[in-house]
Amino acid sequence: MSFPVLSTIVFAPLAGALVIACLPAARKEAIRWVAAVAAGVSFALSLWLVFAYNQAAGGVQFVENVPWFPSFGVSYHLGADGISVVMLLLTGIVGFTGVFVSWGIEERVKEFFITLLALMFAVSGVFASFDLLLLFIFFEFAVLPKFVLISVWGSTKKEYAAMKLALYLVLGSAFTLLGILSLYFVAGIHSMDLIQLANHPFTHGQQLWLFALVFLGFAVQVPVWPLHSWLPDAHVAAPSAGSMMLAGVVMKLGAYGILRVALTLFPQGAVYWAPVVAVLAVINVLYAAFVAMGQKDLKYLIANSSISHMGYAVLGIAALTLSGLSGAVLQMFAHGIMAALLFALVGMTYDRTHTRQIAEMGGLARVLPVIATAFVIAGLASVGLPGTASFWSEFLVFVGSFGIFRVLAILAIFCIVITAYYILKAVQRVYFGPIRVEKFQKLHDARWSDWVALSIIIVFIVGVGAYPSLLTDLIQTGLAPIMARLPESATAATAFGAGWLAWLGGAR
Amino acid sequence: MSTDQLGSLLVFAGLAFLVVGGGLGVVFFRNVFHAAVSMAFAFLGVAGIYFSLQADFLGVIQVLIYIGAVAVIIAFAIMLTRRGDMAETNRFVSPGQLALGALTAAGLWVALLGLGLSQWPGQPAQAPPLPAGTDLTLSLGQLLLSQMALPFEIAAVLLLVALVGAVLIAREDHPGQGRREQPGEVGKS
Amino acid sequence: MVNLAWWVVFLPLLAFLLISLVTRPHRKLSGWITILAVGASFVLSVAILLDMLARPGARESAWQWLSLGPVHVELGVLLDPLAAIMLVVVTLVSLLVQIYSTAYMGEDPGYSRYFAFMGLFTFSMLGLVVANNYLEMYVFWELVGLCSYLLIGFWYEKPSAAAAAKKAFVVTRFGDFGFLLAILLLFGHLGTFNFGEVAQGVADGRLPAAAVTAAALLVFFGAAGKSAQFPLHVWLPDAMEGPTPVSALIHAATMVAAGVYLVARTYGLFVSSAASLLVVAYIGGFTALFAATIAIAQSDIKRIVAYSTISQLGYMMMALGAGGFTAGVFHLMTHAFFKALLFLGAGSVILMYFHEQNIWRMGGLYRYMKITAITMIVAALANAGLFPFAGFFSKDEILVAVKESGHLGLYWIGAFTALLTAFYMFRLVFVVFFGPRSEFSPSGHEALPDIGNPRPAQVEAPGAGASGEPAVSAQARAEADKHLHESPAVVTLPLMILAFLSIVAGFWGWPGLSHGFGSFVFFSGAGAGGGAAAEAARAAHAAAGFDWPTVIVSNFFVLLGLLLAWVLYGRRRRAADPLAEILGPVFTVLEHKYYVDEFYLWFIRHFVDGGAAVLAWIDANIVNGIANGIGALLMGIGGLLRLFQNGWVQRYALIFFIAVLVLVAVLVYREPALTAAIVGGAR
Amino acid sequence: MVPLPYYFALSLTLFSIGLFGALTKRNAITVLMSIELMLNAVNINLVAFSRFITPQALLGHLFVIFTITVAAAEVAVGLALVLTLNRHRDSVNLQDFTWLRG
Repeated sequence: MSFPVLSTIVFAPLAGALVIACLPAARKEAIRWVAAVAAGVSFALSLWLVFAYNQAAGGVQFVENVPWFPSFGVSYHLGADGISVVMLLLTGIVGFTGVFVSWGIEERVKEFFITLLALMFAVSGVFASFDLLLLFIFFEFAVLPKFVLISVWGSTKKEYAAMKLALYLVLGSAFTLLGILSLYFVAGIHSMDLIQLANHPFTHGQQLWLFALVFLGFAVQVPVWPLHSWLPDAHVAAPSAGSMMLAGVVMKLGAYGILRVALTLFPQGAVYWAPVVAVLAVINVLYAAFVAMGQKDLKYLIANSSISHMGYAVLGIAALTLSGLSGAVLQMFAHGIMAALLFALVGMTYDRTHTRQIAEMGGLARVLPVIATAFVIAGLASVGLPGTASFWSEFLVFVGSFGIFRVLAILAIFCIVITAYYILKAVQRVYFGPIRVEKFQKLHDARWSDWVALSIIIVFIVGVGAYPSLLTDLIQTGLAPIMARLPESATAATAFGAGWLAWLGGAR
Repeated sequence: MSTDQLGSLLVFAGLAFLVVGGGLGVVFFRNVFHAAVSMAFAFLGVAGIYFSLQADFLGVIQVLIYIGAVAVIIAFAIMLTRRGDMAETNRFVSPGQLALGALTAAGLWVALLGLGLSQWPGQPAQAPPLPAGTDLTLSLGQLLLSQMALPFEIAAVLLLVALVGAVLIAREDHPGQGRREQPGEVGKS
Repeated sequence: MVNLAWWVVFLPLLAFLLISLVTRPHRKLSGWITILAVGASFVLSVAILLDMLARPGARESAWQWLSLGPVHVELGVLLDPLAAIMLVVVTLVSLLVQIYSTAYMGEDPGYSRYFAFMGLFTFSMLGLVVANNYLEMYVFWELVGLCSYLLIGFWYEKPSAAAAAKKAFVVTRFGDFGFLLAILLLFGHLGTFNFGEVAQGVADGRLPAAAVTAAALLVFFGAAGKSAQFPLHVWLPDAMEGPTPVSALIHAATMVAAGVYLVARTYGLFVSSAASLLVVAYIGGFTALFAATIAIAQSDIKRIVAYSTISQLGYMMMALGAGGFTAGVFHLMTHAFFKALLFLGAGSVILMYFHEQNIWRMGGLYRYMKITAITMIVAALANAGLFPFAGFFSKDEILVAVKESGHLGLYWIGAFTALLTAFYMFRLVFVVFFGPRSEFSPSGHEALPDIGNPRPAQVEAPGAGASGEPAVSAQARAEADKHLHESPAVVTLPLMILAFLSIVAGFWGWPGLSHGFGSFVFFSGAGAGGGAAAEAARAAHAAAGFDWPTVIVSNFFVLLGLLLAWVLYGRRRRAADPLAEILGPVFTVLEHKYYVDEFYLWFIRHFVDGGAAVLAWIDANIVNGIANGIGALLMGIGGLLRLFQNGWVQRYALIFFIAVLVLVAVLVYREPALTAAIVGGAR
Repeated sequence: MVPLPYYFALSLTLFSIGLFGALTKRNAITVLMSIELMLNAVNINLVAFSRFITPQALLGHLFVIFTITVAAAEVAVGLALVLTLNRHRDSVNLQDFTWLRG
């Protein structure tokens, strides 16, 4: 087996964390550089993976399969298909820039970077694992560093937010575990391997409730509408690097899980529940957009806008068409880097002005030109302007879902106007206009570490925006097996859906 | 009923009266010292019961240990913790707990009495006569040192441990214990 | 020749990247980079136009941008007479505005940032013009919206500019929402984005009639957003917060014309659904009249011209709606020249007159700014549509097209709007350039409060100006006049070029001219084919020459409007608006722009922000509340259990023995056999 | 020798009295005494059943001996505890010793 790329990508951050553990706490600079190197290795390799992935062959490549619990059929099975490659790239970017954004952290630097790298390790583990239990273990392991990050280095109501996050996510993973175990026993093929399970013919009835169970489990993570109230508190309370990882990558675990587990194993279940998922997605989009508009705190606004954008991804998944699904995956990537950029910028603004209330800030563009320009770019990316990655993802989702859920798609599309309204209102209130508060006159602009983080993300946002097929071809190969297993009547989502569900979903 | 049956009934009644009276005394005497004395009489009654069951060795042990040792220790304890007016020392807890306690005890008594008096198969009406010349103490001693040697040794160890433990606990200066707490301080240590 | 077009489009982008990444600190250099880039684009565009004139016809080249299953997105160039004309117009006006801006933005700290954005804008506009498919046009459509946002909010420190930028972006975005829906609808049915293929599909009837009308109306909805048609016109007057050259380029000549260009480019859709044509015509007509009425009651020089733009765009839409494809496009071209001239002229006045924008603080400036004055008079005449000027030919064509299409109501609305146009144009000219100097003219550079249209009654009292402002003493005014002088050559040169074009451009559309505009730009029926019927109609129309009744009617109305303006303002003695008395309350309604803005603000504050606040409250209290509620509930149960653990040994013993009692009761009374077995089991 | 149920009844009565005392007395020493009564009640039962049902086996007697041993040990430790607590809390009232509460 050639050089174990995936294991390196996954375990590089962990190795970095261990090295940091050995360093004395006083040597802050050394700790930061070790963290940067560890995240850098993972990022560089994930970038290399994008080009090394043989698109013609498609399917799962770079496979590393070592039996772990033979009695249960559980194996340490790492692999990467089109979707995993894109997600690993996302983790690499957000992780690497996350380290640089937290260059200014002063208290308990050593533990901070160990936790951050542990989170990065757990998340990249989820994206690279093709064994159900391994995926779940990484998924569960991710909750721990999140809790620590928020409760120790957090800000407003951090204990409350950390506890709420932990409870919600554990609730979610309880359902997921229930789903995984039941599907393991229902399948009875004595193996947790995703690929084998995918080929196993689950009956129609089984697929219905199994899909619901697994979807519910992962939906808490996405978050889908009724289960979302942990996210705004957690993101606001987390330190900037923490909320970058949270918004940038951790939210995508849920959507990735739905795609990788629920959709791959239970296509008929997906078709049956598609209208319900679509309705939830659109509620997600509109509800969160309106709530975001009513927020006074900049970070709450962005957290809610993240929920709204993830609503698009879920809508894409619910459409079950190739463009819908690839739009969903691209939206996961595009929103990931954009949300990371937005949270990084809010973090930087907060470090300087020590306030996040929109009303208290004004006219920062003259004092913080670099941060203001980056924020305008990020804001326009979140509005989904062409030339940014999110335009293509949202467009593909619209094309995918317009055909199937006509009414819902129109509502979702209308939301681009609302998003434009509240994002630009925030940009105008915070960065433009005269400086209202005297002490904001002399703020120092972005440091070199901020520059590195901002420029990397902006390069990716504009790069993918200008030439999206770099990623969409990858995603397309990743989706091929899933699309193949979707019953051809997938586009006729109403075939299985109950009557009123279809009506609600707006039959073609 | 034959005269000796009547006789043994009378003896049993007397002993029972002694035992129950002593028990009630423990509970109802206001002065804890009087309670201790009535407890001693109860033990005496129990010893009598043993003798009436031809378990003479046990009777002697009962008198020796319970009345001789236990009652005496309790008396010492009472003397050591004596405070002011003795009459008020043996009061009941809050009426709620009192009622509940009484109810439980009575309930238990009623439930088990029904069980006890009911006829269960194989209940001997009359106590089988002991074969002549059976020396209870001898057979007990043999049993103790043969089959039951292990429990016997363990009992010895137990007594030793209890002895040392009691001394350690009751020692005057506890290293690292800090000051005495006033009655008001509940659970603040 | 087609790949020349790639260069035309990407040169300004190169300028943008070069400036923003490299030459940002060097002001002069950045300015010249953009001017050179746009100049080169202009030269190439002229070459393309000449080539197109030589051998007219559509030429297309495309490059695969994104292909994903059924979705194929191309980045392509489509050159046809319409595009060629627009290329030249955009690059020419952009070039002149860039040159003009070197003086206007001379001492502005954001100089290089300004030229970078100008480069980006020109790139997006040219991309929009040459786009060969719906999605590519949508991409550039949004980029143009972005540039307008950046440039309107250029002076981002001014709160009004920042708000105007946001308003412009959100309103046009609202229009883009409709445009995107149209694209999705068309793609859903026809599976392609390409203009040609869509037109072909529509012609072959693969699109059901309802869908055609829906698509057409949605496209028009997008166009209305960008071209500020009623009811989405509110953002354009506020867009005047941006620098004047920005208004000249973006909000007069190019970007706002994009909506009309879009309707022209997708004319196949509109032609095949009569209902949509009707809607376009009547909304266009109404907007023309509506905006003209507002324009006569405005006091800010730039806002008068802005409303005039909305009115002229209404004309173009009316023309396209009435089937006058050539007329609409021709008016688009001529309008670009004289409207840009009007804005640049206004900019020159503002620049030299202490950055004052209220016409009632000016007056009698002719003596100081002869060139600006003359060029603006030419522009006013062209805009009004007097005979030899460009405006006449294009507006006349529109009125003829409207008459031929049988919408007589619209015809008279058009004619009456021509009167209003002449009236407000010359109201501006007379008040600004002729008559006595205003009593409220500024003496220094300090910002003066906006006095709107001072009423004659207010000015009646001697010495007291509107809003109690003391009239400026003659001596102070004389001293201030010494500062007044004509703008530098860099400003007046573009003015003169545009004035020349405003006169000459019209002649190209001379009816009956053999190689006239009509023979070059026309709607060649369904798709590339060019139906025979359309051919015959066009030939007949070209040969007919002038439609004398329309010429007489339109010129009569223009002269009448001019006369009225001269009567009211030519001979005025005080800086006060007599119209306010004549129209009374109607005037104040016009001055407040029919309170449309106030209605929108009220609607947004109540329903949008209000809804958001309610939802935010719901989210914080109910959804969160439930989560916290469950938490509190569990805590409560925990608290209850604690009661049993209060540390009393006897309490524990009591509970213990109650349990024993229950156990015994159950055993003894419910299971006699069991108890017998337990008790009896000793042997 | 009265029949077995009599002994059982006596033992039960003594046990109940002991239980009542243990549950309701405020004074720790009285509680200890009540516990002693309960133990004695059990012993009576053991001896009585052993005498009536298995006169030869003497198991009951053995049990009683061990119970007595344990009881003695228990009293010793119990009283030591009471003394220490009394020294700390200056009272013998069980309700004052509530450190171990939830």
